[in-house]
Amino acid sequence: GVCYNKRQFAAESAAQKQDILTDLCQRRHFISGDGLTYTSLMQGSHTLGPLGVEMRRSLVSQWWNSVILSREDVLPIDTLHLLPREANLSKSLVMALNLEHIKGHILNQNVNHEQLISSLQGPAGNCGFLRQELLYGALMEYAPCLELWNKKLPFGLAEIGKCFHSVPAEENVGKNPSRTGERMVASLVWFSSPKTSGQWLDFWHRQRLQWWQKFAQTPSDFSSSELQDEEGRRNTLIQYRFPWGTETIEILCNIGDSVLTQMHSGSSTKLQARDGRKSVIPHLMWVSGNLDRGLLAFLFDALQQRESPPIRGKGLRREVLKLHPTLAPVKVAVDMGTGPAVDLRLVCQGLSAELREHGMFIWPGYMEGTHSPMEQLFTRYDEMGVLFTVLVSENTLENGLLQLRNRDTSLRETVHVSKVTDLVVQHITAAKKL
Amino acid sequence: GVCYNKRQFAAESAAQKQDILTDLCQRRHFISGDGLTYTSLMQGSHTLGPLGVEMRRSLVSQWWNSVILSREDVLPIDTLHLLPREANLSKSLVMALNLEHIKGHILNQNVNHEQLISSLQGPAGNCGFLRQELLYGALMEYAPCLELWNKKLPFGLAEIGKCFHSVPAEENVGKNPSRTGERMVASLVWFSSPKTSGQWLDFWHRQRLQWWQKFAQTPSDFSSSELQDEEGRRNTLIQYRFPWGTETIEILCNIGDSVLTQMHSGSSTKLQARDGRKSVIPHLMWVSGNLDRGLLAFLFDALQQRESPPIRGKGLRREVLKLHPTLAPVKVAVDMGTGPAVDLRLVCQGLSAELREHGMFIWPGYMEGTHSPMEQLFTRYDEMGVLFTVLVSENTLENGLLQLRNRDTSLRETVHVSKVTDLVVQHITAAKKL
Amino acid sequence: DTSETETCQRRMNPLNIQMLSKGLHEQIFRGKPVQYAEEDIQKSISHLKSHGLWEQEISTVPDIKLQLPKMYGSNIEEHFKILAQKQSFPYLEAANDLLNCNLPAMPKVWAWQVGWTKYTTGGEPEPVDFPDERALVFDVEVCMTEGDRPTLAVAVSPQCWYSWCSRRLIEDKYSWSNQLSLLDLVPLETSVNSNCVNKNNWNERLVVGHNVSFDRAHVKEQYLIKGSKMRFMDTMSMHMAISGLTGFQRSLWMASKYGKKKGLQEVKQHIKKTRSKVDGPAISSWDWVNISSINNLADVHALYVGGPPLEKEARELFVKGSMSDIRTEFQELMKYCALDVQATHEVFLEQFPIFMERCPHPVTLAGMLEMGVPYLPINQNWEKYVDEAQTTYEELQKEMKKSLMNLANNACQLLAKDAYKEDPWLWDLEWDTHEFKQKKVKISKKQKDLKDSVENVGEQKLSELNEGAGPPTEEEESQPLASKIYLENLKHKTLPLLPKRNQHLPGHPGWYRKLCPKLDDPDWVPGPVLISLQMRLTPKLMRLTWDGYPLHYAEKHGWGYLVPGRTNNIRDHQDEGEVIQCPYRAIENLCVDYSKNKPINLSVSQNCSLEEDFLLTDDNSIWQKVEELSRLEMDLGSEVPTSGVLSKRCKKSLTDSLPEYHHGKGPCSDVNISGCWFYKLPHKDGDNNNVGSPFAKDFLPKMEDGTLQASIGGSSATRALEINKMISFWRNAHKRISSQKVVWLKKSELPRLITRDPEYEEENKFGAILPQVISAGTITRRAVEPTWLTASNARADRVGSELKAMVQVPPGYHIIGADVDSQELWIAAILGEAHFAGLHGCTAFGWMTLQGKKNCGTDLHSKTASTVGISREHAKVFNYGRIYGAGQPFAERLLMQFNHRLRQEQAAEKAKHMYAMTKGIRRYVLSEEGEWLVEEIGISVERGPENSVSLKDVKKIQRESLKKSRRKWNLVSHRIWTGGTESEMFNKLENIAMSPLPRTPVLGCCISRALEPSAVKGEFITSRVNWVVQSSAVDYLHLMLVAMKWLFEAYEIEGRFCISIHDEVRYLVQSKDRYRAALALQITNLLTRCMFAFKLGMHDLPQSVAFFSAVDIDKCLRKEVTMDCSTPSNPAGMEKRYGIPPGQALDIYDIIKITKGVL
Repeated sequence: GVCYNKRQFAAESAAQKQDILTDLCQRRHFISGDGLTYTSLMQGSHTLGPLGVEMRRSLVSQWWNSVILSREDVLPIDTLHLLPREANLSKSLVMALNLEHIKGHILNQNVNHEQLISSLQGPAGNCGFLRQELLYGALMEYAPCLELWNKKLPFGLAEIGKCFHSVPAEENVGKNPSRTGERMVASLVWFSSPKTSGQWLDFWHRQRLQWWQKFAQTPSDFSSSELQDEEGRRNTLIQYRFPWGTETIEILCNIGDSVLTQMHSGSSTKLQARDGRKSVIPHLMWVSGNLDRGLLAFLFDALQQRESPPIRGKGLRREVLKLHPTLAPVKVAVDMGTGPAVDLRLVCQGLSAELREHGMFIWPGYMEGTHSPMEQLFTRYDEMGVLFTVLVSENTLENGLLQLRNRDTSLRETVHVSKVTDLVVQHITAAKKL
Repeated sequence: GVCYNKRQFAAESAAQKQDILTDLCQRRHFISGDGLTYTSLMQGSHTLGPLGVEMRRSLVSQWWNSVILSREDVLPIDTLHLLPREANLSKSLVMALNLEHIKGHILNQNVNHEQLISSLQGPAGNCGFLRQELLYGALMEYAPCLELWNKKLPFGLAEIGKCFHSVPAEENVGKNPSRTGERMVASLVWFSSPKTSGQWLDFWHRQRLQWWQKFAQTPSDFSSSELQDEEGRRNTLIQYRFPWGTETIEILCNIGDSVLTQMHSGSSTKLQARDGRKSVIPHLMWVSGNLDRGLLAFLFDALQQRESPPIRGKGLRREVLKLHPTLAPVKVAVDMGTGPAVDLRLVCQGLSAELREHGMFIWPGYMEGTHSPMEQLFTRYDEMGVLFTVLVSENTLENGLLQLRNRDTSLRETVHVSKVTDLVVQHITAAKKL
Repeated sequence: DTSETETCQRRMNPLNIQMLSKGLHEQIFRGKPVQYAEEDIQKSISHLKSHGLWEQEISTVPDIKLQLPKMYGSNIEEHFKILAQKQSFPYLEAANDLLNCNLPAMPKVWAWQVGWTKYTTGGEPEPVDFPDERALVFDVEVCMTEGDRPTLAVAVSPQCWYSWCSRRLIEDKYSWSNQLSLLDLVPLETSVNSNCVNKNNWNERLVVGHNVSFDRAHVKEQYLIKGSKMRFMDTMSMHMAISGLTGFQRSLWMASKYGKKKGLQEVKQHIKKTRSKVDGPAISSWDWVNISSINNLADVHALYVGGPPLEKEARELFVKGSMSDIRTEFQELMKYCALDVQATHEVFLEQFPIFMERCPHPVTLAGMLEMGVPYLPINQNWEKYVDEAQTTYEELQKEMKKSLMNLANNACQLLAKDAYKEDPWLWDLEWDTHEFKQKKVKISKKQKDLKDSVENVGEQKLSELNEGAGPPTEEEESQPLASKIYLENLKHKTLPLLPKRNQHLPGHPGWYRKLCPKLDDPDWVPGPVLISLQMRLTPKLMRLTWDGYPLHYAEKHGWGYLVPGRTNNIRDHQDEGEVIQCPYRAIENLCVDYSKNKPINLSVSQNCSLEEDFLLTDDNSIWQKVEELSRLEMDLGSEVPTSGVLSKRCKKSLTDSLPEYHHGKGPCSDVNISGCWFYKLPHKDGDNNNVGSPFAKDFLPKMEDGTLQASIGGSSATRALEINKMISFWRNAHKRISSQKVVWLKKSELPRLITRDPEYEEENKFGAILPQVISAGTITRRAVEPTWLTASNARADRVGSELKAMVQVPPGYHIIGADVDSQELWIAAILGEAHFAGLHGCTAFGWMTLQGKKNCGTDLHSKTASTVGISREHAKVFNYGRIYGAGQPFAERLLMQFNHRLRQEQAAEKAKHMYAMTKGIRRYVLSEEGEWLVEEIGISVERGPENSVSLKDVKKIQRESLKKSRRKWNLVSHRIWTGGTESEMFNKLENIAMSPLPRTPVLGCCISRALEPSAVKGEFITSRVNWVVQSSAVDYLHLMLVAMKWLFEAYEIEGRFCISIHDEVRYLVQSKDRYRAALALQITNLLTRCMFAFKLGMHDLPQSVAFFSAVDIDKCLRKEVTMDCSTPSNPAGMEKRYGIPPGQALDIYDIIKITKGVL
């Protein structure tokens, strides 16, 4: 019979949710590559599949909207991936060395190993280090942007880009040849007068946490906690409760003004900004989020198991990715039933083009050519998190009516072909208000 | 006297245009950093300032729209920056090495220098190489995406991302510590049946050239030419005529199926795709554009010198960046005149928020607090390529009317406060059709 | 040396209880030796022995040497009398001014000008800074729609009338600042422009008003940190003390006066109840109705003054009208306000002498005046808190909605293949769907042509769509897309077939449609957003089970559950019409699964958590519950518990197969569902009540112990319930909290002490809230206020419950305060002891209160716990309940609520046992008539204490006497409790409550006239008994306030009264004086307790209760100085988020060490 027992479900899910999701993400091309484990996922040793890429694009664009576009006082920047040594915070650096150059260097010099290393690192070696964080870039851009901003406080510099980190050798599993993990980082460095920096930290903390929670099915799985770092600074962590434990997805910290003054030592006038009538060196608040982890968090958040009604006594369990409409990579899948293929295709194509014009990623199911049973199709689309499925049938050619299936309810509604686009657009726009 | 002589202007501009633009780009924060030369610009040893970042965002999003969103058969991908050695085409590789790891490696091993180098490169060294192109990633993703695509041809895989390249030592000037240049590359790998691959190259060639020309003031500065490469393949180059000469900004080439079969050697069934009822190994067509160069191209294309009417006998020459409305980073600047500051500010703020809601980057000139003379303001905005300047004055509080200044005509129009957003949105949307 | 002082200081009483140190005793009781009668000692010992408490281990504490301040008078009572007289003298003088005057004539025309205007008889109205007489009657009116700031005010002194108009009333300016500042308020002691902080010469002045705390909250000077000497006399509070009504009486009163519908029902019930009584006087008394009234000015005026009723219509305009309405009606409204002032004066004239007569002790008046000036300092964190709590609340509510929507969405899939018919919960929802409607139109020729053309396009482009095709040619690219043309044509062709109006979600089940807003709704959002926890389908969507059985709702019986296994209504051809078909097989499977997976020890857990009520607000809510129940019960004398028998309807006609494996409240035979019996969920108020929602807070413990659980979408349902719990506090309180009137002080309005403090920061804000406390708001004369006096302490799972901790001191100040340890228990105990043998610790109850130890199991709660076999936490609830007057039925009901698996009989047995052990057994002292009959007829009766006899014997006498004569004999003189640990205490309480003129034993305050035996006869006994202890607790508080004021003044401790919440007092003091203030508080407690003992004829005090166990020195208001007050809206806690470090909790030894015992 159907098992509605809650405890059993919960016990199972704790252990299996992770496997189910990893499997689903690979099967449905959110994530690419084999042998994924939670370590490899957390370390960023994987690439995203097309659905993952599209979903992260939405995430990036939502971040951009909330941090830059909807505010007046944040400027976008884009800085180099290779930095000088002093720019990196951690000790575990990843050097970038020109192979030809290093060859020449090693072969031509008659030095011992220690000397070799120091010369590699030194200015003679001219090597860059892959950036680990986006902070350095923002510090570099501070002075020119301050000028652009007419020296007024507060303002922020935001950047989204790849960062790199060393992976401890023993954890470097999988096929990735490198011991370096990659991740997409979204960073905001906020410059404010020293006396308001605490308030700004609170402000951004609330903003950021709300942002994460906004797209979640279970907002409370996103939470924040405080952490004192080695230098005694109070950091705020935004975390997500993954099945294997809580992981940090974003860090906010107040880093004072020392990093700025150290970096631009000797030229403190360049750093002076206007706070009302006073001239001050600003305090920095730094927000740094790992969007790849965020993506994983939202995938886990969205995963639901739907217990199908028992058919012939057997209850089937199916997975649905109930991604927030804004994040769902595929908004609509367009499929056709049996009938005059050419005509049906034209309708599908037309509808698909119409929907695309609204900037939505559309799944052209009708192009596949093979007719899978309806239920199989829906199972697949549910796993892909496809919000709506449009079903064009022979009937559509007669009366313009088609079926619009909703991922969340699994119900189909009859809609006129002229209303589909509006309905979908309205749905996605309004869902932001929820 | 005023000099309207065109030839003189041309002669002068050939030499000076480059300097003028470099200077302007730095002054108006399109590009960040000192000591820019055309070499350093071409090599990507600079970072972009906020305006440059915003402009490149527009460029990226236009590319994305035209290649992915408006088509049904292109999937987005996003691949790792660090690749194994075999993934890179050129010999001049940039290795990524973990500093701790290399130290340990060098110190612990009792080997000579040759051995050291080979061990660093070998699988034991486990080092990755920074990607130089995006082709390898697409080849890696081919198999899973083919599956996702139900094995149907043709389809494309598109990616935009950073690529890295070695810079010859003698050219490595400026402050960048690394001998590695960075650039934003937009790549499309197109998989089609062998028999249509030639047609597709033509198709994409047409598409791509049109795309570049669409945003240009002088479309004919963008042109294409053909080039035979070392392996005898016919490549098509899309080029721009920079002041110092013609440079390639995008390459299209037909690379057959060999790269694919070499890479996935031994598993050709995984590569088989459906072409109608046949099963084939697809031929590849590869488009790779350098968006950073493209950005520079559009900046040069947009630079115009405007000779102001002579004031007190002296003709002033001013620069205007007549960037295409789609590419202009700042669509609207909102400024206020003298009057009740609090009320004016509220109007400016409201208007700015309204415009932002349409996804436009707005320059909040009213926040600066200092009142510069109007002409100075416009000079600045023209250099920034700001499409429209909104001027809110005391008058606006009375009757809701404000001044809307157009960059291209440098004329001011009186507009009601309720119409501004629509007007601007309409202007930009319509400009895309031009 | 120390041990020597110890021994010479140590004093023990004959019962081995450590008494006050020698030095202290000499100072307070003036060296009078304490003597005990041997008989009393023996009586006590044997009593203690009988309860197993004699020769138990006892503990002592170090003795205390402390030089107390010099006291007045010849004994402690005189001391307090003198203090209070001194303190209240100037105000009494001022009151006398008002009592002995004839008010001047009311002005005919009111001046339209900003600020105060003075009207002298004969003279012109003249603007003044403020009325400067020492006594005023005063009333403020507020235009509610324009924010909570005073609009106009009227005052009258014995000499002149005054009026006040706000700037906002007179100057019709477009925009005003939203923040409330001192300039918006009514000045009563300073001129508008003077810097009020520098004023030093504050005078003792008196303001009289009805509900005067409201008026006070609009007076400028009251917000200054250093308090003025103005005091407020509230005619409403005095009315409560004289003639107040209990909550229940109030509704009865309303019913009898105005025939209010709800009240009337209660009256009917009440009458029915009193009639059904067999014993005792059958006539219920309604006399009290005529000597009391509810609290509003009109009714109070009618009661004390009489005459034509007051006009109150104008009031509406202040509540609903706009400022311009008020401007138009200005003269009228001024007059209305002035008439109120006049009426208040008239009431005061009548009331004050009665009050002084009924509450004769000067401490009462002085205490009430002090209670009337509470002050809560706040800072910028207040706004932060309100913001954060509201955001957290909204976020959580969103989350709850999301999870409910999820459940609804997921349930939709049951529509496929009618699967819902097999769902144990959802089978009875509305599953019908609407078909999509389309117009049927014949295709005209034109359209047919169109269709053809459309098809043509299709033909033409056929080749293009062939698989494996190459790219479009250049020519093709330049043309519009074929598909677009085709689509547009199709739209054009079929659009006319579409009905004009959009159908609402065709294809969705009915219940789902109702949860979704219509598309044309301007606030449309997708999905079933209208769902809420309160809806009837929600428990079903959550698939709730009770002990494994699916929940079901029956119209007649509310929520219950279905138990499968019934056979008599399956395939019953005859009754098919009546039987509701349900998927009983699915339900059977469900239950089988459940019992398979059932954890073994799901049975009764002793530690199952307490019902919310009891944790949230300690004793207060217990009393409310007791009072509620007492309305439904007989009086506390009833021996037979009203057993909650099932309604007969439910029980009869169930002759057929009853489930053997389940017993519960039912089954209800009139619910005829195929294959199932319907049982009701247990209701906290008894089985005749229907459960309206299984999410009521009484079910929270059942959810925690797994009896009630959600069985699908596990996490969303559970999460929704969790969130519901989390937001409950803020949902109820946020309106009250965010509308607290906050007045921010400008830098110039703050004393230098603050602005020069190193911690002072320019951008921080400082201000105050004046809680509108009715200083005697209940018949026990306890203070009443809806927000601060009822606020619970911070709880980790309640949004916004950190409220109290948001009262935070400005730099340079501290809050000191303490809770009176077990105040009510001690008062009750000492009353019993005085009654029994006059020794501290002489009753078992008293001994346990003084000496009982948790770890020996000899404290009160542990003892009850072991007696009944329940947890100590539960026992606490029973103990308080009993002291508040709750009877056995209360205990019975509570027992069943804590453990719903307990059968009625078991619960009754347990309750009976508990009461016999504690309260004891009722026995009857015969009247002279009775004794005569016993003698005369020669009945043998068993005699107990006070010669009492048992109920059985009384009945025997009755029977025998009836045989002799038809005459109705009055056999019983009075009833007593015997044999229990608390019998003596209850005898004393009843003794006081039943006496002709009940007065509190310490300050001699009379009970409200509306509860005097002559007015109510045998009614409202629970309230009356409770009054003895509660009202004495108020005496306790008043004594403390008077003592504290004396010590603050005498020793120049800079500080003021802050707030008193039940048994807790808080003072705002300058940091430099905080330890001296703490010492003062300790001395205050010592003197107050001694005063109690003294008045009860015991000239001594146990050392263990002499001092507060701790005085808290803190920077905010909280239960304990180390409490972090973390809640969902304050996850980081007080220190991290608000920068408030833990305070100090000091006992008397710490304080003496720090202060060296010097004030």
